[in-house]
Amino acid sequence: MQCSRGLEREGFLIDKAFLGGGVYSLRFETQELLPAILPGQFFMVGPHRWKSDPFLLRPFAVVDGSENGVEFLMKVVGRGTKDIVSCERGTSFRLRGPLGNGVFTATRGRSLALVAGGIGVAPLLCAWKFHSDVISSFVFGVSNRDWAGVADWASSKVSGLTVASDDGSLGCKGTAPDVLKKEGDFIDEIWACGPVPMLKAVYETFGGKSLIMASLESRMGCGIGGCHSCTVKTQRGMLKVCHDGPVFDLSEVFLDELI
Amino acid sequence: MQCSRGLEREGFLIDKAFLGGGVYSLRFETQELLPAILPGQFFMVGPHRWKSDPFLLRPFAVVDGSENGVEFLMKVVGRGTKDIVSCERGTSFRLRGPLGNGVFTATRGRSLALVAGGIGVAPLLCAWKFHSDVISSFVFGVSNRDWAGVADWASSKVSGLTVASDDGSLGCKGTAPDVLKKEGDFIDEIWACGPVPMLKAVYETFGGKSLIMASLESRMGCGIGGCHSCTVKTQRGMLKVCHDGPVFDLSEVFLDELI
Amino acid sequence: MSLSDVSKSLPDLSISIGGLTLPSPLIIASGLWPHDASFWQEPYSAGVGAICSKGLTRRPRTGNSGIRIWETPSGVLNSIGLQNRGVEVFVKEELPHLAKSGIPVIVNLAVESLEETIESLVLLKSVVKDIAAVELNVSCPNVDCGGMAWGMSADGVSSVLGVARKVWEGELWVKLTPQAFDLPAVGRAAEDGGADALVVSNTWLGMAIDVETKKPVFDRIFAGLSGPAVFPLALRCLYEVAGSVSIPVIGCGGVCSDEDVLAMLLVGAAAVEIGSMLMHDLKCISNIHESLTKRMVLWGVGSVADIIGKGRGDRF
Amino acid sequence: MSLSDVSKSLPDLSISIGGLTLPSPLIIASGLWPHDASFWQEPYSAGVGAICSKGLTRRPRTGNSGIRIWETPSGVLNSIGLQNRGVEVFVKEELPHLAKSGIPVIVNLAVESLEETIESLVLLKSVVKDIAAVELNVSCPNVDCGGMAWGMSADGVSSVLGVARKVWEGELWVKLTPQAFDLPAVGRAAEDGGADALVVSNTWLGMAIDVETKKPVFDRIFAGLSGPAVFPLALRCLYEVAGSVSIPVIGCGGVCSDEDVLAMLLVGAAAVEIGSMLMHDLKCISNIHESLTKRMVLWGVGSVADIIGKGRGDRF
Ligand SMILES: Cc1cc2nc3c(=O)[nH]c(=O)nc-3n(C[C@H](O)[C@H](O)[C@H](O)COP(=O)(O)OP(=O)(O)OC[C@H]3O[C@@H](n4cnc5c(N)ncnc54)[C@H](O)[C@@H]3O)c2cc1C
Ligand SMILES: Cc1cc2nc3c(=O)[nH]c(=O)nc-3n(C[C@H](O)[C@H](O)[C@H](O)COP(=O)(O)OP(=O)(O)OC[C@H]3O[C@@H](n4cnc5c(N)ncnc54)[C@H](O)[C@@H]3O)c2cc1C
Ligand SMILES: Cc1cc2nc3c(=O)[nH]c(=O)nc-3n(C[C@H](O)[C@H](O)[C@H](O)COP(=O)(O)O)c2cc1C
Ligand SMILES: Cc1cc2nc3c(=O)[nH]c(=O)nc-3n(C[C@H](O)[C@H](O)[C@H](O)COP(=O)(O)O)c2cc1C
Ligand code: FES
Ligand code: FES
Repeated sequence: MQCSRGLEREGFLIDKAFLGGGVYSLRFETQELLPAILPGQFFMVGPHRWKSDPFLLRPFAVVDGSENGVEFLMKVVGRGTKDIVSCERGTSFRLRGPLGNGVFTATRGRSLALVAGGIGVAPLLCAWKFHSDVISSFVFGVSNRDWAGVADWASSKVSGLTVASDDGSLGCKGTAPDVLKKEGDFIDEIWACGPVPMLKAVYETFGGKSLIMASLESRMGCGIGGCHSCTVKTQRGMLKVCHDGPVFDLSEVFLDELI
Repeated sequence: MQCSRGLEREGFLIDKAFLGGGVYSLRFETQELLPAILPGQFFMVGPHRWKSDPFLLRPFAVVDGSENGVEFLMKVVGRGTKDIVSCERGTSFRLRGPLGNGVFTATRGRSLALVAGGIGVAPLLCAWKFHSDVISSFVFGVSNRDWAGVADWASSKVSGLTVASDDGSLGCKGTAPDVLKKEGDFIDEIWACGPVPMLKAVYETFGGKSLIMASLESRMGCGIGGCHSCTVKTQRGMLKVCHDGPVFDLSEVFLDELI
Repeated sequence: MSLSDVSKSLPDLSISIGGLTLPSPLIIASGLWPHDASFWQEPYSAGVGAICSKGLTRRPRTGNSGIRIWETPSGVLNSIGLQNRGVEVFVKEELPHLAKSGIPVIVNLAVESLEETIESLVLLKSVVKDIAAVELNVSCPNVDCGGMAWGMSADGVSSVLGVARKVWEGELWVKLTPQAFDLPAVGRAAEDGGADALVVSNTWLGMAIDVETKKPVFDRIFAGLSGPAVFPLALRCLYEVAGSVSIPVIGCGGVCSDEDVLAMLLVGAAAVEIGSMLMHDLKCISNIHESLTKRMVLWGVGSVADIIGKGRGDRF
Repeated sequence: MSLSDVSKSLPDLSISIGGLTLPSPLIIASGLWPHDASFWQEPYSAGVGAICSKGLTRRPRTGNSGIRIWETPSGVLNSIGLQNRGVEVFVKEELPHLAKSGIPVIVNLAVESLEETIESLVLLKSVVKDIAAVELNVSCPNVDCGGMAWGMSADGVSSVLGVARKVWEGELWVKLTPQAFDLPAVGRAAEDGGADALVVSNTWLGMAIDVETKKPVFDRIFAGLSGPAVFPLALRCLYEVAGSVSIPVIGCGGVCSDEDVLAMLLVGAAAVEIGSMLMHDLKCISNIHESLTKRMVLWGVGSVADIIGKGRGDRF
């Protein structure tokens, strides 16, 4: 997280594509240059027309970034995301970022697998872009066929993506950790992002054997480590997802306390 | 004001034209049929995307109405009007109206003149449409050339409109009441709408001689006579602009108490 | 928390408050709705459980001078000053038409002096059959002649109920003011004094400056804040009072949606009053009624009573 | 009101509060800004008059469990629970870096017990040269171990100042809680106890229910409301206190724009603190500073002092 030039800048929505399942891909362009973005980093995002209601910006992981642009994958879940995806192209946004110091970092010579659940695929797509050479498998688990569009879109970016669905209506049948287990021989390290139950399943299946680095979610206020809103309980105390994460070693995190 | 079918309905912005001087003409279309609209009546207006901030709808006089549409003239003065004129065509709005029981009503055989100041021209354009046969003159006073577009637009609707500007940069030089005085022989009745100083000038010039019916403004909450927000002090007590007006006999109104 | 699991038939939205049964828990709060029978019918009556009158005083009041309403972030400041035609005119000229609508009429009575309160209640007694309940407003922050004082303390409210309960035998509600320091204590005093229900609560004292004129917006400087902005505060007050008394408590303050209504029911409200939101949307009550019904079906909850107080959690 | 008419040269935004001079009246409120020197510099420092530390306690605190922040209409509920590393770590590891920034550091000290307060102040004394002022937080509604109690009454605040003023000779501010019944009385008690300035005020006690889970959102049920929603309430409190004491009063609560700052100055604030708005816009202070300067030029006002208290009007 670099802040000398400031993290708060204006961006314009330049592209919006509906991928099905309530998920959109959104691309923004900035006039000011963006600092280099690392996989796992995120932005706090909101249109300028949000004055005081909605009041808080919303955090979204970077899928892809460049010097003057950034792409997100956004699932509509509440009023904020609903309003964001209703914006026309050209709408002016606040883009605060890139945020997060705990990122996905590959270590030479270690085998690496990625496991995503639902919209958790977003930061892992970024991780893939950086580290595809060392990643042996990438499993993307979804609930059902509603996700077909997102899965196709992700497959177009990730060669050899394994799609799995709970009901078997898309890709292999089974949860992402189950499928990864079937796929894999011994894996040194797993990068994960998805709903808490999935993270727990990953930890139960691979914990102890593999190092599991997971990108966590939490409700956020500032995104810069100022307000202490976004903490998770870990062996090292209450850590801030925005500042100490969002990527954590799962063995340090009290999984039952995740909200 | 008719409420059996309900006053609250949805309308879509179908046309928006910038006329200069911060003034827009806005046209809305409704699916449900509108009741007949009388000159002086108004609507409370706000886009559906206003959830709680802005919270209050804004009142605007009807310029022209039909069974399934209504037209307003809107001057941008604050956050509400700024946001409304920024809406794209197709935006869904709340349209509460037509509101107001005190309207402009012509009496057979009486000479009638109209005098408007600035955006106060809006309800008088509607009055002209209904009663042009009995109106002998219509003076539209503005501050300066910024209003040229609005004046042209109004002239295209009102044959024989006299435009006056304070600095003489548009039409005749002088205030609207001054110009009306020069124009007119004896006038039985004057219909006026504009800023309070103009109303006072009209009253000073013609009060006692002519009946002056003026459309007043006031901050409003409900628009239906429920909240008592919009009162003006009159000889008959505190009357509600939304329910007893907006058109009042100026001789009844305590002009110095108008806000 | 367990909500009783019932059949998927249409849920029952009727509620009871003391001896009163209302067809819906959604009540129009005082000061928002015209005393004009044409608004006491379809389409506005859909989903409405009762309507509170404008705050009435013994004698007519002209209300405050100057600006009376001002928008704030997600809220509204008002300084109406209880403009009303007085209890006598209400009883003779207005109530008969309103009562004919079939919508239960809650008479909001602003408590000025004890004498005037007694006089007003005596006048109302003559038309008790047309009145579902009297709601004593001990809260109005706009009036300096005692209106504020009564609701600020348990003692004040006890005095008011001491006289009111003797004269008025019908349903009697007390609408508290959030400016009171110890709201639960004031609520208990009202309960002890014989109130049938409490309304929690009224507007919050605020103010505004007009930066253009560099002056306070309101002639009386302070004004009452209402609307969505105050919802989290009102919910907290409701939670506190509902946990401290055993009579029904009616939530009021910032309610805008079925979620807000449910939140208030879950922390213990027997019903809710909706005020400012009606300025935003005249039909909000019927919309809320509809979505509330849908959600109850979804939850498999057969009656409002099954929700009340089921989401209080434990304080510490 | 007459604002003195001065030349059109750039206005002076510096202000003084007791013995302290700040380059701007815009202070970052406690609990919003990282103790991370990289944020105590350009571009964030532009327009900033001072920064309040996160609320510190004698010993480290882990803060509250569960959800800590929740959006409400134009507001934010928070239940952080004073997570901080304790005064000792602050003094040794954090303050030296922050002080080097040149931005005046206001140390926000959460008053738990009187003993801990004394101990903390003794520790801070050793670094008094790096501290512009200590701000005693007698307001935090999230802590049940006394933090609430002190600020609720004049007596509580008197006790705190009784011990604090003996130990701490530097600038001493008291940040009041709006939950107090008689804020002017509490303010006067602080003034009598030797406070150099008052901050009016902190968050407002509210709560939220998550309708999906049918439970209170926060583990501690109640949480503090801040943000634009509370501005009209904070302005009223400020007006009342500023009219009751003769020491400087700093406004705090919901400030988002230069208009809000001006409103607070006009009713009597010597400066303002800005908190939640920083979550909305990290650069809001420099934006406000710019528009404030422009408006002062427009008004022909040469210094902030010429605005303070000039818009109070008369109450009744
Ligand atoms: C580091 C990080 C990265 C994320 N990346 C993505 C992503 O790439 N794509 C995506 O679709 N979503 C992502 N999320 C989740 C996303 O931030 C929430 O879905 C979104 O904030 C919900 O906002 P809303 O207004 O629609 O929902 P509402 O429920 O109406 O939100 C109300 C409030 O809750 C907060 N909130 C609600 N749910 C969450 C949540 N799960 N996490 C954090 N805050 C929440 C909002 O910020 C807001 O303050 C990420 C979250 C975090 C913390
Ligand atoms: C009966 C009536 C008819 C009107 N007709 C027109 C018209 O045809 N065209 C037009 O441009 N304007 C008209 N106005 C004025 C218009 O309503 C205000 O300019 C508008 O509400 C300002 O809103 P804002 O949010 O932009 O300003 P802000 O100052 O940000 O408004 C804040 C609040 O003040 C209220 N308000 C501000 N100024 C006024 C005002 N002068 N009158 C009433 N409320 C005000 C708003 O409703 C809002 O609640 C009319 C007003 C009334 C009462
Ligand atoms: C314009 C207006 C007028 C009001 N008049 C009264 C009144 O006469 N008597 C009363 O008890 N409450 C009055 N209130 C308070 C409301 O009944 C309600 O208690 C308060 O506004 C909070 O609810 P809300 O946020 O849903 O509006 C008034 C409120 C408004 C906005
Ligand atoms: C996330 C958060 C944390 C806060 N922490 C503290 C604190 O530690 N000490 C304190 O005195 N006030 C604290 N506050 C209160 C703010 O300093 C400020 O008084 C309050 O939020 C009102 O101002 P605002 O509306 O500008 O935010 C906190 C507020 C928020 C939102
Ligand atoms: S969001 Fe403010 S500290 Fe993480
Ligand atoms: S605006 Fe409510 S009575 Fe006129």
